[in-house]
Amino acid sequence: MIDYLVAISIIVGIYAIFAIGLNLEWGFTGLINFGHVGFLAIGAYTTVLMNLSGAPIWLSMASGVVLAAFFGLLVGIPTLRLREDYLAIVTIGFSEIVRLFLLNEEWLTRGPMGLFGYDRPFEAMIPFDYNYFLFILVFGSLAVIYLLLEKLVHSPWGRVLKSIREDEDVASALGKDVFRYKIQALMIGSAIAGLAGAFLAFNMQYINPRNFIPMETFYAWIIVVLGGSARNKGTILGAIIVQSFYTGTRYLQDYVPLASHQIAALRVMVIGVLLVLLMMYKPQGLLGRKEELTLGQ
Amino acid sequence: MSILQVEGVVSGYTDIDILNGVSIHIGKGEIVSIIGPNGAGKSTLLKTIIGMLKPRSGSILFDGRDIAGMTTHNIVAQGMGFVPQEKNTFPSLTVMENLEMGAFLRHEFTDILNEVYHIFPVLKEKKNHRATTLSGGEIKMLAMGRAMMPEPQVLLLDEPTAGLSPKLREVVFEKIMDINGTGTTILMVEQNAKKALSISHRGYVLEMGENRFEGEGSTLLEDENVLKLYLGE
Amino acid sequence: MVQEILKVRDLKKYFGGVMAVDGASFSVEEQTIKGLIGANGAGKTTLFNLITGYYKLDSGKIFFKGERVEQMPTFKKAQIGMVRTFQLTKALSRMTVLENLLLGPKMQSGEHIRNIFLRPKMVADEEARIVEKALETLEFFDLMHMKDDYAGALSGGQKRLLEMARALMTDPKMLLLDEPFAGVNPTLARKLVGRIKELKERGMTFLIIEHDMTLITEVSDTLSFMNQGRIILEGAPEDVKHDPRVLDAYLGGG
Amino acid sequence: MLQLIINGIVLGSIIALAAIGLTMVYGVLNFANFSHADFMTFGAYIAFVLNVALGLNIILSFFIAIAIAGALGVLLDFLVWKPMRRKNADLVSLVIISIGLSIIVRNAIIFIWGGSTRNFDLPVRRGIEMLGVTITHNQLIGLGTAILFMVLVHFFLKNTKLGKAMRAISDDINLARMSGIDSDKVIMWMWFIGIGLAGVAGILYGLETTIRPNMGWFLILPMFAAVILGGIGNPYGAMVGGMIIGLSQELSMLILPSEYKMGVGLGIMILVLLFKPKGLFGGTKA
Repeated sequence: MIDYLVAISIIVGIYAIFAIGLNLEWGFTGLINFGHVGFLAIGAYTTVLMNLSGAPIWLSMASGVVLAAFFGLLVGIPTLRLREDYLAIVTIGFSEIVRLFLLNEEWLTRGPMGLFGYDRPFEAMIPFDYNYFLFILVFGSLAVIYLLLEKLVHSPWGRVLKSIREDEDVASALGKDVFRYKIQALMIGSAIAGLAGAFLAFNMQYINPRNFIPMETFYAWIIVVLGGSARNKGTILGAIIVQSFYTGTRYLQDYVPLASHQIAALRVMVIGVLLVLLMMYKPQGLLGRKEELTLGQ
Repeated sequence: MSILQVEGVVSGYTDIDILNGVSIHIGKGEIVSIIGPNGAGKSTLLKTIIGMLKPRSGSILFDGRDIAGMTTHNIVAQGMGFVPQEKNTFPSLTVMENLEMGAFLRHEFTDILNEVYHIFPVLKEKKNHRATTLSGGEIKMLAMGRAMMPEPQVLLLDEPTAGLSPKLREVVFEKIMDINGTGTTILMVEQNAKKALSISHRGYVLEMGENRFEGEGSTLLEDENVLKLYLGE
Repeated sequence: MVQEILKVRDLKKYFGGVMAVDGASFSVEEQTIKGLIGANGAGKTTLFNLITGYYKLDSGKIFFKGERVEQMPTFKKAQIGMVRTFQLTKALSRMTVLENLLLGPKMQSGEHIRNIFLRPKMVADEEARIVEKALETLEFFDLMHMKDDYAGALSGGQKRLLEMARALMTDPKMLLLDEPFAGVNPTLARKLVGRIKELKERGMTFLIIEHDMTLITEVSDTLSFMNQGRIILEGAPEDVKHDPRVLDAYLGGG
Repeated sequence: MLQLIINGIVLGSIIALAAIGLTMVYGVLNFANFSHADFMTFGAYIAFVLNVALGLNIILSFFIAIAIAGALGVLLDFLVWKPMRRKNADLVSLVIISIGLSIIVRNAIIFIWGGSTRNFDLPVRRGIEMLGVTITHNQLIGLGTAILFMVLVHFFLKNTKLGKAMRAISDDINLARMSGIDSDKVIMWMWFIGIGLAGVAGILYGLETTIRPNMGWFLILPMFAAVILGGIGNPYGAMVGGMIIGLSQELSMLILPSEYKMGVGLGIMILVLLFKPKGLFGGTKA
């Protein structure tokens, strides 16, 4: 039972890390990144590929994080000066191209067959069930990221991000280089997604392009919106709720007369319905303040 | 009897009241001008009458019916027309299509179309041109023509001469009189107060969202207080 | 000796064939207050947008402190001391009133990620100074009691004050105010006039669009009158006000 | 080469047809509707059910399916978009809601019909060969139908009162209201026609290829590329844009592996955004 809880918690932790990066971009800065999963994929594949080609696992992870941030920069440069919804279209396209690349460049990624047989940090040195160590590693990282982000968003730097979310004309009238801050937010958010990707690879021990479909991005969105955007605590809460829902409904097919593909579709549909209803009736999420809603309309 | 009667209207944008209880009335067939310094709430008054802004209190009686709070297209259907100061034509539509849109609620509009062409011959000449290709003066004509198409009982004009050269202003004022000549009641907001009042039957002066003065056009302009209002002495 | 802090030469801007600003030229001398008046649609706000870089100009030159700035992005102009407020107030709604003000000061060390982690003491000390200054400013603008409220919850007049307070927090060399008194109650408006004059004495320059003739006359050293996209008259407020051309434009030449 | 051009024109005409509704919604309601392409899929499945499961004639199935797709568009306007308009919702909320709808529609299709690919019940006929290129029978039908519908759209926008009102609303919704146009009603029709056309495109695409749950989703990016290329809110621009995207995607196969076709549309879109943000033919929104 404990083993099972640990296994589930690791997934919660990975999604929380993945989504907390998005919260920096969307919740605090107002960037609509619909391609977050692309950075997750870059993090995962870079870590694995580096390691398989002989690099130590820590260096591999670091490369994954750095490369994800670099692609954040690459995507941001042409799009962050444009209207906010264009970023949504371009990022979703970007993440699909990443996925197509992983699927088709078999010389590098073995395509749909995926990759396995790579190291996990300290795996040889852990005398007990590795999952316990991974649990500590993931939640330790989540805690560190959470604290760093809290420090950042409550600093003058975070204040500028929020002002950009509210009205970037004001930010520039006050002398803030809006573009630079947006790029920074996107790069940091992408780096965090990259780290989540590395953990995802460690947890699954086998990665393939099917792990990185666009729907993964929207799991992060529902987590952020459900918890309350610009609330890092809310994001963690959102990750717990969404994962509980997934776990809780996993054994549904034992009780309802539906085929497994139907149950899978139903579960995703619930996520979609939840997203629509939240945006329509409770856009502040669970931990957001109600009075925010009526403002500025 | 007044065709349009505004009583104690309070209105404005989300967090600011611009009108703090304005009352005006317009008789059938009149030309009435509303003048006043910038920011007095003149345009807000027109937007409230046409239903783009919902009055917070007060009543607007149009031909005896209270139209306060109705949707814009319903108020237009009741017989009110409006020419905004800006954004008053459909740029990608042709002149003819603009006029047709004006007559959206009508089935038959040949007669009124001919009348509009008669008052504004330039529109007939350019009927197949897209509105974006018109000059500033022609756009004003088209805007007025579009608003005439439903044959409204009352036509509201928001700064009809703003941004026009003195010569064109004259033309526009003449056209306004022509439109009035067809039996249409006119309520206009104008910065060009002297000229506007000179062609009006009556006028109102607004200041800070309230009525200040009211009277016949010619007498208002000779009023010392009106001048002071404008120049803040 | 008097220095021109802002010099605008032959500025032009068209919107789809319609001339909004048609060759406007004027200068503002350092440590003065210039009022900009004119009818609706005369091009005043467009002129502000051109000077501060929100619109690209079609032709003309802008000098700020002797330097050509027409190509300079808005945020850089703000950094060298040219700061504006907006006609339609732009409160940062989902930030508190205090946060709005704290945003003002330029070049805060805490706006750089590395300082936050490497020099926390410096950032904290600076923040403390900024908070202190912000509280003083809030006190003056009668907004102290709302400091922890969301800015979106303020009334229209209060938002205007907030915006001016926030702009002052940047320590600007020159402040461009777009209708700063609209919606502000008369007592406070008088107080603002006093404050603006005081700031001028301390070296600040102002360019103010305003339609309340009494207040603008009271506060300005010189008035510029704009009509149909051009500055057609400049001078002492009393002279400008009584010029027949101004009277004509406001009441119509007939 | 010539074969690629033919394929490109066929694909382009399908994208063009679907992009008309997308651009109209973008222009009038001012948000990027990510669920639009899933209604293509929806239309194709309805036609499939009518044609294969119920055994109706393909042409009859086609028209009923379009009507049902259009009606679903109207229903969603009533349930979702209209209440959001009343609230003056910001465009970001609308975009996120559209993602939610896209997820719902796609998975509802999987729920009902499963994830496997389907085909219409049509007799297989030999393609026509000319100048060394083959045009399949289905391609011919697809192209013909798409062109027919585009001509109908043109006729509708130019010559009917409702069509002109749609263009008017796209230009300036406030002025339209001041002209006595009931904007909610026209917008309702716009959803009917826009989603209906997406349904047409979906059926044709299903005819061309196969029917599968994510067939539409994979076309959403080329559709956005077409919309942005043609200028947001400009239905004619969307038609031309769709053709350009379809052609360049197919022709890209001369130099790129076919798997990256989708990236071509994205690349063109980014270039347009950077250098001509109003699109090639000007739209109603910047």
